Amino acid sequence: MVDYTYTLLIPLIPFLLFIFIGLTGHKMKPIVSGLIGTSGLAIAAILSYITAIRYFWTDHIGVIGYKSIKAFEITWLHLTDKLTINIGALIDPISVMMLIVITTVSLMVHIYSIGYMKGERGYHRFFAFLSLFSFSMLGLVLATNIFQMYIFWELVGVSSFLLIGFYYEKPSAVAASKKAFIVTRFADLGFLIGILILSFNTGTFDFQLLTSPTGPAITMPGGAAFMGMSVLTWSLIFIFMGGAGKSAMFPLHVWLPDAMEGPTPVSALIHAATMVVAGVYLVARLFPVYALGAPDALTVVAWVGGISSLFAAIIACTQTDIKRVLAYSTMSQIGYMMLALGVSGYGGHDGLGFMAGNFHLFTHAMFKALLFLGAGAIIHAVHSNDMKDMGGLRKYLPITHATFLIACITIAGIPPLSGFWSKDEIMVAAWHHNKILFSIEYLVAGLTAFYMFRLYFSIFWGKATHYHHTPHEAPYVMTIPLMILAFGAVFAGFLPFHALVTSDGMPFESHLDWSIAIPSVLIALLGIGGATAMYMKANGLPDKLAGVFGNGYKWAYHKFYMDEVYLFVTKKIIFRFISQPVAWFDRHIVDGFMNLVARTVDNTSNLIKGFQSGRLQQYGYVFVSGAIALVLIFVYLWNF
Amino acid sequence: MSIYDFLTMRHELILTALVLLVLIIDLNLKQSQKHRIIPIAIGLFFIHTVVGFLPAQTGVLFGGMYHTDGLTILMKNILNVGVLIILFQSTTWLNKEENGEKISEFFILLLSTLVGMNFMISSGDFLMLYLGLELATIPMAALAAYTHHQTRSAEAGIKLILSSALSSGILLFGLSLIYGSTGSIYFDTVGALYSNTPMQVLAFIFFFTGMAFKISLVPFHLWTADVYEGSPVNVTSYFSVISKGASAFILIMVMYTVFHSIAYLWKDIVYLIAVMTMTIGNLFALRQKNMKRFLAFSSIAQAGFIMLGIIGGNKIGMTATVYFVLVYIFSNLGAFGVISAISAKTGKESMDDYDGLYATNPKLSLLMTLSVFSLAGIPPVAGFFGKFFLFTSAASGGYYWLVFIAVLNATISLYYYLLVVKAMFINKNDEPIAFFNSDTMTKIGLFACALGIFVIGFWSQVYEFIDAVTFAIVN
Amino acid sequence: MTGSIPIQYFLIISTLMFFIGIYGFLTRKNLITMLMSIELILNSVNINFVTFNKYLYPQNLQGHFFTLIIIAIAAAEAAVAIAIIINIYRNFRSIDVDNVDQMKF
Amino acid sequence: MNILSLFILIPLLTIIAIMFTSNMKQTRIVSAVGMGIQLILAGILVYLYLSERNAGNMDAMLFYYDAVWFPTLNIHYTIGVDGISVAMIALTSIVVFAGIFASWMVDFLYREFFISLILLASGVFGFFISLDIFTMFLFYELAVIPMYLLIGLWGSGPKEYSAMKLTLMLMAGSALLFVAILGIYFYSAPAGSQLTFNLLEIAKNHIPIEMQRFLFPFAFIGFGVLGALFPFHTWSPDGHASAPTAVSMLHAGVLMKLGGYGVFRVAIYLMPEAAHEQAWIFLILTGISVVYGAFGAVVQKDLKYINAYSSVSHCGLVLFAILMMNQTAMNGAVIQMISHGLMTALFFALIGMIYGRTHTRLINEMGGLMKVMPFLGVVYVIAGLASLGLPGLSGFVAEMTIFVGSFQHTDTFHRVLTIVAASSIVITAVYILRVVGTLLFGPIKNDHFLHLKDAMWFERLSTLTLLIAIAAIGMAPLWLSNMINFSLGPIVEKINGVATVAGLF
Repeated sequence: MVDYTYTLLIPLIPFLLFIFIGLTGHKMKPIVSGLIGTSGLAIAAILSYITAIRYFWTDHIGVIGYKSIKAFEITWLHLTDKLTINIGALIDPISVMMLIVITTVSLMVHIYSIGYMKGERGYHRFFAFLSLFSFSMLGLVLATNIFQMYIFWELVGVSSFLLIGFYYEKPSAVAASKKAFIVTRFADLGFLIGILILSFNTGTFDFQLLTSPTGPAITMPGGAAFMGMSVLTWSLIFIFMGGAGKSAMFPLHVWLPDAMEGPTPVSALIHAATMVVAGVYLVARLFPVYALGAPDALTVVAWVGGISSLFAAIIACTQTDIKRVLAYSTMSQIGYMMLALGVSGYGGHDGLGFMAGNFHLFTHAMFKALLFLGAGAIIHAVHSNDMKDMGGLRKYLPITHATFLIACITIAGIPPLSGFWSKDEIMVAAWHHNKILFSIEYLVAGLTAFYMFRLYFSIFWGKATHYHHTPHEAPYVMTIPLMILAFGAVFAGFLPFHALVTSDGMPFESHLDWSIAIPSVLIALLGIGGATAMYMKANGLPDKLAGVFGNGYKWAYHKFYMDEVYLFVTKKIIFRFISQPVAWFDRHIVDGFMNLVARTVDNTSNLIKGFQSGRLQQYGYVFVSGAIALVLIFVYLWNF
Repeated sequence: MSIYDFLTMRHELILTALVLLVLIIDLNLKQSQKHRIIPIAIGLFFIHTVVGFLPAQTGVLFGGMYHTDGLTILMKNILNVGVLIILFQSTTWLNKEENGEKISEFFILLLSTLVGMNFMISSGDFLMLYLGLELATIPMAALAAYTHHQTRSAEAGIKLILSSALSSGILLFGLSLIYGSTGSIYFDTVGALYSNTPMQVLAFIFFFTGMAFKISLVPFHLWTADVYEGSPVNVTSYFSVISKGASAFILIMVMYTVFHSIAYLWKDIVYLIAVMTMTIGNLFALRQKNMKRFLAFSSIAQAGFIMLGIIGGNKIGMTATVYFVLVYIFSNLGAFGVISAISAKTGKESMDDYDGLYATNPKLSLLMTLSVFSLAGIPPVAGFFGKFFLFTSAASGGYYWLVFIAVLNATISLYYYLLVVKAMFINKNDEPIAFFNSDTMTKIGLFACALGIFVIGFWSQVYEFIDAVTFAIVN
Repeated sequence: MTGSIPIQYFLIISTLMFFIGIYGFLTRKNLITMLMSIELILNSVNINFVTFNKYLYPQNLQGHFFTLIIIAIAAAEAAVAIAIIINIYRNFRSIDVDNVDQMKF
Repeated sequence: MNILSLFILIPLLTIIAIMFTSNMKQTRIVSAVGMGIQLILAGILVYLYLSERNAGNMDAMLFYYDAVWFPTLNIHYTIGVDGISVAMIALTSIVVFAGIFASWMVDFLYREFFISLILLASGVFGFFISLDIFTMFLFYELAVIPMYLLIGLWGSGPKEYSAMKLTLMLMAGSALLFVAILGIYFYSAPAGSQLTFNLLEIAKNHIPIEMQRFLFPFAFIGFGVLGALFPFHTWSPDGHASAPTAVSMLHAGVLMKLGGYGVFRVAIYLMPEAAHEQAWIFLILTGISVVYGAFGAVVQKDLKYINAYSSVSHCGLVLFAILMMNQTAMNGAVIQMISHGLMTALFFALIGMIYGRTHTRLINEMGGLMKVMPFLGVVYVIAGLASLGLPGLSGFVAEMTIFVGSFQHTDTFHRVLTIVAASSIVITAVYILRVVGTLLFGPIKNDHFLHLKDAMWFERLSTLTLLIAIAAIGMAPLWLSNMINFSLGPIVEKINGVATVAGLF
């Protein structure tokens, strides 16, 4: 056993940074807090790389397969005799991979933000929140048990809330942050219920125990518990609900586009590369349970992923806010990953989908972060989010243009860039599992290429727009992260994922299946071609096309009215039909009853005041009749 | 029977002597010096009170008509203390010009009624009981009509004398039937012979109504409010505290010793009466604005609570009743003391006049607050303990629902007690009662109440002392 | 002698007197008349006591004593009551009971 | 002298000392010092308690002291603490300490204010150390009654109405309680032997089941009224809205906990069979409380009303968890009491401070306060996050323990209710974020807010005390949970040892 206790430091450093910057940040120069945050994260990144190298290579000589290692664990809270919440660090292929993704992207975003956030109010607050987020996310991926994961799950949620609402004076940002938090919170309720069911039936929260093929979860007796599905299936579906919320899967995706109200680096870090893939990570983490214990649940995962990816891709084609396009693209890509997990089996080559999903997660983190950071640089230059305000920017922003192009090609899945490799594996896995899903993915691949290049051309080509001030390239502190990420986006595809990150820890052989890869590349090229035709030079084609699709276009443009549905549910049903009646009921019926009691006492008091008439003889009457009544009652009526 | 045996009657004898002494001294005072009788009378009564606590002879006199034991002596002492406080509190009022000539009458009448109560407490037969009862009632009517230039006072007097005459007529009719059916008026003989024949039940009910009248239980309470309101404040406090307390003492003793054989029956009666008394008393108290009238109804409600001590029929019940009366004396005298101090200085008796009192007279307000809290049964003051023990005794008889009704009534009563607190502390007033200093005697009287309200509850010896002399229903 | 008039006669008389007294108390408006009604009640009680003593328990004298005491007390009561009634007359210029209702509710 | 008696003595001495102060400054300092000592004492108590336990002392109650008070009725002054009471005492001293500083600026009848406040506190302390039901009841009422003056005199809005309503409803609750206590007393010992009020002694005896059936509702509702049990909670919104800051803090933070504490110390502990039989009724009621309070809070406009309804919801959860009657859920209930006590006290403190500046509590009249008062804003956000159960703050620990514990029941009824109760965390998020979003974020609605100052030192001290406690429990809950668990063990054993059938379902 190798000692990985130091991995504890990886989340701990950002946490201490958060406390430090949070408490003392307002006293130091803004730039100092940025530098402190960045350097702290750099250390964490270095530690992560060391861990990865040690885990995958240096400590792994002569052994086949990767075991999961509990680097360290303490008891945080005793719940029942069996259930204990521990806090610890679990080292296994996916967590190490996530460490790399998170620290890399986070470090890039930190560096980038030093430039991007310059002159903003609350500079130190931004870095404090970034550190908080990094801490939570790292804690999440290192979780040794599902409850620890839930804890950090909530923490990333709140960091996301804080960062989306960073510009808290902007009502739209506040609304978006609320929406993000509440929607994911709702999903987390599912997660929690899932945890409750799962932990009650298995008697443990621990991942190692849960995912062990001989563990209590997988060997749990099946049989329909409710609506024809087993307890385990139900619990996993509930848990997946949490994942779907965090990963913005249909229909819990509504918060993600709005979350773009946050500063762009935040979108890059949280809403593209790391937090939103937490759902994928969650499913991957429990993958053996899904695959071996409850394939039904996995089917749900696959379909939700597939539908989300198509749904998002269609919407992405119609949006004009560049960050929203990217947001829908993110949703679509995460759909891919979910689908990959959903179509996967367990062990060996069956686990191709698992590997592909994680692979895509990895590559996606690189190119999507790059896209967002690039978008940030563009927004920084033109002070607008809307692609209608842009055009012809390639002259002004050469570095941004180049890196953005690389990212677009990558996401479109053109070989030999990384996106191609990971996407191809997913296609293969889907092909082996379900042809319908597979064809959806083909369609999405084309759409992806189309909307990305629509975006690209609208920004950098198209009509030459006049700008108030000449846009100029971002400073190096911002462009260097772009270049680094571009490097990652290009070369990440060559990593031997099938040897490193697999469903059962054992490496397997995988080859490129040209019969699937070539059509997919062709479809992508078709999409690119379409986009080129429509958007490279300003022309009337897009409008004509929109006209052809008619209502379809309108629906997609309005995001299939999902926001309106949610608004209806929250405003109309929850506010108008539950909360207001409840409040009214409380004030008028429940409280009214209490007041009524008081008033009745008062009225009775008024009613009987006539007895005290002040007349002596009436007193006599009452006296005598009282006596006689007592006699009547107790001498004649009472049975004794 | 030697002459020394008369020492058994020490309380009554000394009191009678005191009455005569006051009369004689008053005769020898000049017109302008009449007020000097106040310190003399109070001083004498103080001595009497102190002497009352000295070890006393117990025994039976006049062939069983009169008896004393630890309990009766204790009861008399409790009453003495109460009266002493009332006397202290009434000095301001008595010193007023208008009372010039008749100050001594106040003492004579008041102490005469006290003699009557003492005889009642010590009575061993119905004749003595009746004698004491009338002695305690008739001078009271004169006291009620004390300020004879006030129509209200006269009205109070006539209402009291006529209603009490009616009630004692009915009571006497009951007594005559008891005598007719048992052939005796001695408690022990009657108690041994009593059963539930209709005539005896009827006789008991008639007797009970007479006592209920004295304690002002519903529906025999109607005189109470009017008489309380019309009488001078200190007389009212005497009515509401001493007279009521003594009657409660006697009622519980008679119920426990004489009518024990029909206890199952009178428990039902008491149940009914208690519920009505608490409820009606509270309902009326809610709407009162005159402080005296307000306390009159509150004291009716309190009488209802006392019934809970009687209904238990056990030792706790009697101890709790005596204890409660003791606590009640201090609490109610605290409240009446404040009212009398204010009334004597300003003549204001309405609750509205009390608005903003705390700002000008914080000490009086605090005493008033303590008193009403004690009356409401709020810890840590004594009223809480009194009420708790009373309800405990009822619960020990299994009367949980009755206890529940009683506690709910206590909650209602808290409402109007809080109204007083609210008036003093919270309500704003443009012309609050100005600050004033009471004379020393009044202050002593008020302070004694405050002390009693605090000490009696916490000092468990008081309860234990009472418990040592009480008894359960005879079986 | 005791055999000549049955005890019931006395008791009926006394009961009648009792209720007549009560009736009088409840209906007469003059305070003095009300006082007289009270006396009727007390006298009915006296008759009761004497009768019971005489007929049922001739061996003791408790009933007689009680009667004597009641007579005495009734006199005292009447004295005080009349004094107060005089006071009422001074204050109200009337001894009609219905006028005496200043304090109520 | 027994350390526990000091918890009553120090407030009383403080009160006496306050009487001799001559100006506002002295009064404040005396109060602060008195309650500071109390806080330190609480710390010492926790330390002593833990070291006793570590030394292997297995007694149910530590620092036990027993003195006869009323021998004939066998009323004793019996005190002693277990882990639960220690935790509650610590909570109380923290909240009271913070409350003193939150009311630093009270200038109207200041002496009386602090006296009443500390009197209230001493009632609460007395309640938590009592093992004799009589003294427990005494302290209970003692704690309730100063509320009337505190709200009526120093409150705002329809304060007289609210004060009266609160006092009367709570007293009506204690009327029910009274009956229960007397009933328990008369069945506290086998026939023929000396009756007792001592909790531990009564627990050894078995109250006949018919009596339990009769008395349990009295005891439960009696305490439940104070614990804001639906539908007896309506004193809470009005009372809290009208009460001055420190009083709201103490009331919601501590006094409402008396309800929950009493429910399991007296009602369930002494009458377990009836508790099992009737639990379903009250589970439904408390389940309603939880969700209903949360929904009620969603549309309120007044900050205090929002918090009051949220208290209904959270305190409902306490009773809910207690009724689950297993160790984990009850442990959660106790943690929830502490957590909610701290949280809600913090909320009320902040609301008071904000109100003191803006002179309005209507959220739609405010906005963007984060910019002008960042300290208060940040603390408010943290309090909000604690309230909606963010990990790392105390609310999460409590809620999770409750939900996991409640879910240990295998039957559908309990599970469905658990899920219903758990759904309140979403609604909580809705109203908390609504407040935070409207109040602190967004543009500033009123120009005059621009001149407002951030928190003063005493306000910072007050809020930080609470905040640190919240974070401490939230981050390292194990010691607290273990402390409570240890003491819950025998209680739960007693409750479930005689379990017949769990409810109707």
